[in-house]
Amino acid sequence: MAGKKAVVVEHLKRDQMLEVVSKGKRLDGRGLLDMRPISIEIGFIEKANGSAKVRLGNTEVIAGVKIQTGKPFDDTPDKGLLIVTAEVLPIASAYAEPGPPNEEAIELARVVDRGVRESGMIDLSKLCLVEGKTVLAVFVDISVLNVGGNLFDAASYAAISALVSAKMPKYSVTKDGEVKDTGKIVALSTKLIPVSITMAVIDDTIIVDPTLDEEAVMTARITLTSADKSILCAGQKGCAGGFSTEQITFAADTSLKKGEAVRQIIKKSVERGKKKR
Amino acid sequence: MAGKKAVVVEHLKRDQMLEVVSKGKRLDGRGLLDMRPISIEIGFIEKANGSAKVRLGNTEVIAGVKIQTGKPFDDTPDKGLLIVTAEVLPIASAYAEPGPPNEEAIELARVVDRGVRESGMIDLSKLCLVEGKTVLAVFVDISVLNVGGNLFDAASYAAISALVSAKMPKYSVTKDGEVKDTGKIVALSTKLIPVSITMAVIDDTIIVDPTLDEEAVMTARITLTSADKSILCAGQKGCAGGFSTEQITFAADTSLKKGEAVRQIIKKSVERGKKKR
Amino acid sequence: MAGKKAVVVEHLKRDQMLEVVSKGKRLDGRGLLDMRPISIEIGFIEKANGSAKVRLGNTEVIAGVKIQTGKPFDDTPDKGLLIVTAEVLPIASAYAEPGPPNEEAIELARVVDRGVRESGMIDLSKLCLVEGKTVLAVFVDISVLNVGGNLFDAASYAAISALVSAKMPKYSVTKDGEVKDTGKIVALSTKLIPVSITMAVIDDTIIVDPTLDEEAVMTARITLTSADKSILCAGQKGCAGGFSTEQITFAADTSLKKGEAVRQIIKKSVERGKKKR
Amino acid sequence: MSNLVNSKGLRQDGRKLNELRPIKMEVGVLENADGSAYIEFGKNKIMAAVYGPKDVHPKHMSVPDRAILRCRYHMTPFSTDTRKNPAPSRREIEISKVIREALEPTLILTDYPRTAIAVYIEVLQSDGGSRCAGVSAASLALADAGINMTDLAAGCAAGKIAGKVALDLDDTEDKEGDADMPLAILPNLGKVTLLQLDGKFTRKEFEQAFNLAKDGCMKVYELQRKALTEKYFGKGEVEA
Amino acid sequence: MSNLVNSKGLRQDGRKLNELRPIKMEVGVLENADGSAYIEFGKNKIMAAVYGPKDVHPKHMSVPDRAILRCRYHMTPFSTDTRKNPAPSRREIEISKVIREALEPTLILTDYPRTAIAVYIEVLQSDGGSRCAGVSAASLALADAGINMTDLAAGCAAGKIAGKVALDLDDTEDKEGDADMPLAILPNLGKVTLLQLDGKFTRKEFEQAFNLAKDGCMKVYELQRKALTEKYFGKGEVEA
Amino acid sequence: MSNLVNSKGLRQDGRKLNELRPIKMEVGVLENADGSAYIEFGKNKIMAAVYGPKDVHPKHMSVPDRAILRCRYHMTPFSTDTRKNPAPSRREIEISKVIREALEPTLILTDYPRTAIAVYIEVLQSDGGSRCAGVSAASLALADAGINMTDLAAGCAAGKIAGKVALDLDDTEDKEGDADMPLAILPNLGKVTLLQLDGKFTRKEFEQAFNLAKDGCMKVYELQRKALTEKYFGKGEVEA
Repeated sequence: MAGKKAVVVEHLKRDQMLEVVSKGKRLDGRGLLDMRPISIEIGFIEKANGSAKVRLGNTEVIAGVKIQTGKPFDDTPDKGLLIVTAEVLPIASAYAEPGPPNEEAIELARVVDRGVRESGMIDLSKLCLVEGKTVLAVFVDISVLNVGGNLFDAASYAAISALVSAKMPKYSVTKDGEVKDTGKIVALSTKLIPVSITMAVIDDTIIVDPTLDEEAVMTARITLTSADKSILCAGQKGCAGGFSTEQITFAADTSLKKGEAVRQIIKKSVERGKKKR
Repeated sequence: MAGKKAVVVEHLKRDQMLEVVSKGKRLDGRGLLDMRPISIEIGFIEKANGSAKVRLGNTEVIAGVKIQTGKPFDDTPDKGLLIVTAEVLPIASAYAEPGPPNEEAIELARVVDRGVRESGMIDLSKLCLVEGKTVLAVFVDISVLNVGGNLFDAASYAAISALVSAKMPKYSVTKDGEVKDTGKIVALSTKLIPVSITMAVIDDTIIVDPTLDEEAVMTARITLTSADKSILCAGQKGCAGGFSTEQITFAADTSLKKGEAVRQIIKKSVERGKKKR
Repeated sequence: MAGKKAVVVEHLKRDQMLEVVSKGKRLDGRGLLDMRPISIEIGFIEKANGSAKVRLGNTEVIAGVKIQTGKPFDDTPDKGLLIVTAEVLPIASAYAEPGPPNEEAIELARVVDRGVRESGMIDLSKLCLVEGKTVLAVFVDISVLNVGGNLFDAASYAAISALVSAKMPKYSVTKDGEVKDTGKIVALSTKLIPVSITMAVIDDTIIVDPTLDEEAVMTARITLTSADKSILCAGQKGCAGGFSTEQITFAADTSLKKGEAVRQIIKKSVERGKKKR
Repeated sequence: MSNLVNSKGLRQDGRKLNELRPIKMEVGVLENADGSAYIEFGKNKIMAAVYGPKDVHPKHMSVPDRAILRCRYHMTPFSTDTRKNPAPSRREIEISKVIREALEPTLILTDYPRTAIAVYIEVLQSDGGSRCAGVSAASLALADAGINMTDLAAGCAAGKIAGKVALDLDDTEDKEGDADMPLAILPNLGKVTLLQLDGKFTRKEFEQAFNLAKDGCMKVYELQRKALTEKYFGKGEVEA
Repeated sequence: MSNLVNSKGLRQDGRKLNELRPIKMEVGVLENADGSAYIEFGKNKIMAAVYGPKDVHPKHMSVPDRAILRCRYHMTPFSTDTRKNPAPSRREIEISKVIREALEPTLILTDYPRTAIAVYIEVLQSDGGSRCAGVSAASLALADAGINMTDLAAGCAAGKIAGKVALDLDDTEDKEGDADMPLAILPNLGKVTLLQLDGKFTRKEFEQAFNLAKDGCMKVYELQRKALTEKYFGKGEVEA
Repeated sequence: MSNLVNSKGLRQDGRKLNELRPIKMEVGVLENADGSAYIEFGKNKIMAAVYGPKDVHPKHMSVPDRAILRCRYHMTPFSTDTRKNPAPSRREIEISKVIREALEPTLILTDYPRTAIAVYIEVLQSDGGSRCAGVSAASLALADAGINMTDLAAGCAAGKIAGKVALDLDDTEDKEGDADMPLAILPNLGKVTLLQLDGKFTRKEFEQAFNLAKDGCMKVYELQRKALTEKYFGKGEVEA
C-alpha cells in the first residue's frame, strides 16, 4: 500500500538520511535518541469517560475510553473486560483506506493493549460487579488523525493518558444482584503509567521515535514498553529486518530511560487536565 | 452500476423527454403530476403475518411482515421493535447484483422505515410484553421483483399495505413473566396510513412518480411522506442536483394532495383483501 | 479455480484414462470398484474429545471433535447440537485459498453432516442437559491437509472415526438446573457407523473413490451413505453431468457393499486406537 | 406414532401417497429479465429469472470456449415460517450449487464463449420441495431467455412418511417424515442431474422412491411443456 | 409534557428558539490531507478531509468525462453516549450518500476526468445535527483542497420541540422532540441539496422550519467564508 | 503462590528451568505443496507449507524487482482447549505478520521478481510457543521448496514462572506464569527477527530470558539442520 511513496522517499532521501545518521544526527535536527515534541490534550471528547488527543511530531491520535457494564468472558467470570481497538482513519493518510482494520491497525491495537494489560495498570478483578454475570468493560478506541511516523507510541500515549484521566459512574450491587448506577462519579482506578518507546534501525544504528520518512528506510523496528523505571512489560519487533543482540540490549536500556521522561510528560498533562475541568 | 444504461438513455431519449416535459406532458402520456396505475394484492404470502404485492407501473415489489417475540433494545425496554429491510433482488434488473444490500437498498429501507416510524402508525409501546425482557418485533422485509422506476413509493405502499392487513397471535403473559401464545389471532393495531410521494426534477420541472427512463435524466429527487391529509412526517432528498425553495414548497403541497388519493387506494385494497380471506 | 489444472489433465491423460476405464481398469492399477488404501489414526489430537487423521490414497484429512455445553436451538429445546464444518486448508492444494469456506467446502461439510445426522448414529436428545437452557454441542471440524481426490469419503471417515472414539466429561444437573462437570470421563454414545461411498462416471462407467486426475475428467459424481448393511441414509449427486437410472441403481448396490468393507476398517481402527491409549 | 397418513391411506392435505400437490406455472413474468418463470408447487411460490449471456466480471473468470453458468437459490426473509435471516445460509449456498449442476447439462454453453449466464431463483414462499420446484422454474426461465438447450430439467421429490414411500412431501411431511429424496431429471436425455437423500431408506424403498420421484418429474415436465406452449402460442398460465 | 422549552421560551441550554449553538470552524487542520477542515457545532466535533483528484481503483470504476465523488461519513466509537460499534451502520451508509449528493452539485467534476475525489467526514463527538455540520466541514475541506467549485454547501437543521418550531436541535432535543429536518443549501446557486425529515410537521410548520433552517444555513455560510478568508489571509480560526 | 516450579526446581512436566520440551521435525510431509514441514514441539503439532514462487493475483499487487511474501498463521478449530471459532482472530492476524517479518530476512526475494511466495502455517494442536514452532517449521518448508535463502529462522521462547526465568513455556506456564518472550533468530546472520514480550521482566531478567531463548533457538536450529539433512540424505525424521 505504502509501496509507491516508499520508493520515492528511498530514491530522494535515502542517501541523505543514511549520511546524517552515520554522523549521529537526524534530518530534522534531532539527536538519534531524541523524541519529537509531545503534546497531550486531556478530555478532548467530553462525552467519553476519558480521552486524550496526542501530537507526537506531526502524528496525531485521539483515544477515547468508554466504560460500560457487560458480561465477563466464560473463562474469567470475575474479571472486567479491556478492549482496545485502533483505526487509521482515512483522513489520516493518502494510503489509509476506509474499511475493517488491516493487519497494521490490528497490530497497533494489540501492542497498545499489551502495554496496558501486562503492566497491570488496571486491576481487572476490581471491575467485576457480579461474578459470572456483570462486569465493567473498558473500551479504549484509538483513532489516528494524521499519520506522521511512530503510530505505536502516539497511540499508546493517547490510550494511557485517556485511561489515567478516566472517570466513571460508581455502581452498587443490590442483594439480589442488580447493578445500579449510584449517580456518583469516581476515577477509574489505575496503578503505574506504562510507556512505550519505539526504536528503528537505520544503517545499523538505533534511532528513537522514527518519522514517516525514517520509517520508509528503516530495516527493523522495536517497541519496548516499561511499566516503571526498572520493569519492561511489553515488546514487539516489526519490519522485515533484524536486530543484533547488542541492539536488543541497547533498546531495553533506552526504553527504560526515555520511558521515564515520557512518563513525567503524561503525568503532568493529566494533572493539567484535572485542573482545567 | 446503472452507468452504462443511463448513458444510452440520455443520448436516445433525453432531448425527447425534455421536450415533452417542457410541454407539460410525459413520454408515457401521463400529466406531470399523475401517478402510474397502482395495483395492490394483499396476502400474497400466506405464511407471513401480513404481505402485499404492489405493481406501480412496471415496478413490482413484495413486502412481507413477520411478527415474532424478541428482546427489546437496552435504551427502549418498554417498546417493541420495528425492523425494515429492503433487497433489490437480482431477478429485478440487469444492474442488480446478489449480495449484501448496497447504499441504494439501505436508503430505500430507511426511507420506508422513517415513514412507518415517524407517522406513529404503529404504537411500539403496545408491543411490549414483559418490560426489558420480551417484546414483539415487527419485521418488514421488502423484496423488489422488477425495477421500473420509483422504488421508494412502490416499496412504501407494499410495506404499509402489509402492515395494515397484518394479523398475529394474541399473546398472554403469566404472573411470573412467561409469554404464551393464546392461539387467538388478532390484527396488528395500526393508526393512520402514511403515504410517500416521490417527485423528480426534469428540466427544472417537477414530475410525480418517475419511470426508470425519467430517473435516468432527472437531476434531483424528493420523497415526502404524509401521515394524513395535513401532516408531513418523513422526507428524503436524493440525487446530485438541487431544488429551489419554490420547488420544495410545491413538493410539500403535491405530497399531501396526491398522498390522499393513494391513501384511498391502499384502504380499498386492504378492504378487498379482508373480504377475500 | 481448478480450471487451469483440469485443462492440462484433460489433454494429457484424458484419452489414456478413458482407454483403461473402457477395459475395466484404472491408471493406478485398481479395479473400477476398488477403494484406495485407507489408514486411520485415532486420537491424533490429544486435546480434542475425539480425533482421527485419515489417509485415503494421497488425500489426507483430520477431523477433531469438541464437545461443549451450549444453548439449544429455539425449535429443538430438548436436543443437543451437532455442528459440522470443513475447511480445505491452503496447505492442501495450490488451488485452495485461505478465507471463508467456499461452496465446495460448504457442500463437503453438509454432506458429512447429513451422513452423521440422518443415520441417527448420535441420539441428540440424549445430549440435552436442561431443556431449553443447556445442551451439549458436538462440533466436528474437518481440516483437509492434502487434496488427492474424493474428499467426501476421506472427510466422512475422519469425522465418523473421531465421533465413534470420542470421550467427554460426564455432566450432572443439580436440582436447580445448574450443570456440573463430575470429573468423570465417558464415551460419546454412538450407534451405527455410517459410511459414505463416492462414485464417479467416466466414459459412462462407474468407478469408486476417484483420484484427483479422475475427478478432472469425470462427468458426474454421487455420494451415497449407508447406515448399515441394508439402509441408505444420505446422498448427494454432484458435477455438471448426469446418471442413468441403471447407474443410480448400481450406485446404491455398490454403496451398501463397499460401505460394509469400510465399516470394518473404521471399527478396527477405533479398536486399535482404544488399546493404544 | 405418526398421523401423516390416515387409515384410508390419505395424507393430511387429502392427497394419495403417489399424488402431486397442485402446480401452476407461468413463463415470461418479469419485464427486465432476459427470461423468467413463476411456479406455484403446493404453497411454494418461486420466481426464477435469467440474465445473459452477458460479459463476465471480473474478466479473468471468463472461459474461452464456453459460457460460465452462475446460479443463486435464495429465500426471501418472509418465505419461511420463522423469519429467515437475509444473509445467505450454508443451506442456500449448497442448494445453489446442486441446482446449477442440475441445469448445466441442459445448456449448450459452448455456443456462448467468454460469457456468463446467470440464473436467479427467488423463493417467495417455501413449503417443502422448493429446490425441485426451483429447478423446474429455472429451466423454464432459461428456455424463455432463448438459451440453446438440449432438454428441460424437471424436478420432484419423493420420501417416506409414516413408514410409507410417498411422492412430493410438503413442509410438515418433510420435517416429521422419515426420509426425503429430491430429484431432477432430463426427460429426453434420460439423465438424473440432481439427487440428494436425507433419511433412511431400505434398498427397496430407495428404488421405489426413486421411481416415484421420476414419475413425478415426468408430470412436471408435461406441465413445463404446456407452460412454454401457452406462453408462445397460448394464454400463458397453466394449472394442474 | 416536555421541558425542552421553558416559560420564557428558552431552551435547556438557554438558547432562543431561533438561535444557533456556538460554532467554531478551522480550515487546513490536517497535514497529510489535500484539503481539510474542523468544525465544532455545539458539542459536535467533526474533522473532514479531502484526498484527490487521484487515480481510480479499480480502474473500471473511473468515468471518462468527469471525476467520481466518494464520501464517507463515519462516527468514531467514542463519539456517542453509548459506545458505537466500529463497523459502519446503515445510518452511516445512508448519511454518506445524502452528504455526497449534497456536495456534488458544488463541484466542477468535469474538470477532473477519470479521477476520484474522496471526502472523509469523521465525527469525533456527536451531538445532534452532525450530518449538517459534516456537510459544512466537508465543503470547506473541498475548497481547501483547491477543487474547482461553483458554491459552498452550508448545512443546518430545524425541528420541532415542545410543539414549537426551533432551529438547530441538539441531541436531547432531537431525541425528545417532535420532528427534525436537516437541510443543506448552496447559497449562491439558490439550491437545496440536502433535505430529510423525521417527525410530524403540519404543512405550515414545514414551511416555517424550512425557512428557519435556510436562515441557519446562511449564517453557517457566513462563518464558512470567514474561515476560508482567515485561512488564506488571516489567523485561521473563527468563532461565532 | 505458584506450583509451576517445585522445591527441586523442576516444572510440572518434570523439566528443568532451562530445558526444552521434546521436539520432532520432519521435512517434505505434504504431497501437493512445493515445500512442507511438520513439527511437534511439546504438544504443539504444526504443519507448514509453501506454495510458490507463483503468479500474483491481483496483478497490481506484484512488485517489479522482487517476490512478495505472504504468510498465514492459522489455528484449526480443534487445536485449542476450548473450540476456536474458524474465522481468523486478531491474534492470528498479528502473529501472521510477525512471522512473515521474521522469515523475510532469510529469503533472497529479488531472485523471484513479480511473483508471490505463500507460507501457510496450520496449528493442528497448540500448547504454548506455537508461533516460535511455527516460524521454525515454516523456515524448513521454505528450504524444502528450494527458495534461495541466506539462513534459517529458528524460534524459541523464554519466560518467567514462579518468579524464575525459564525456557520454553507450555500452555499452563504461559497462562499462569509472569511473562513470556517469544524469539526467532537467524543463527548465521546473527539477527533477531522476531521478539515479543508479554509480562513483567526486570532489566536483568529481560537479559537472562533473552539469552536463554537464544540458546533455545540454537538448539532448534541444530534440529532443523538435522531434519533437512535427513530429508535429503537420510530417513526423514528427527527427534530431540
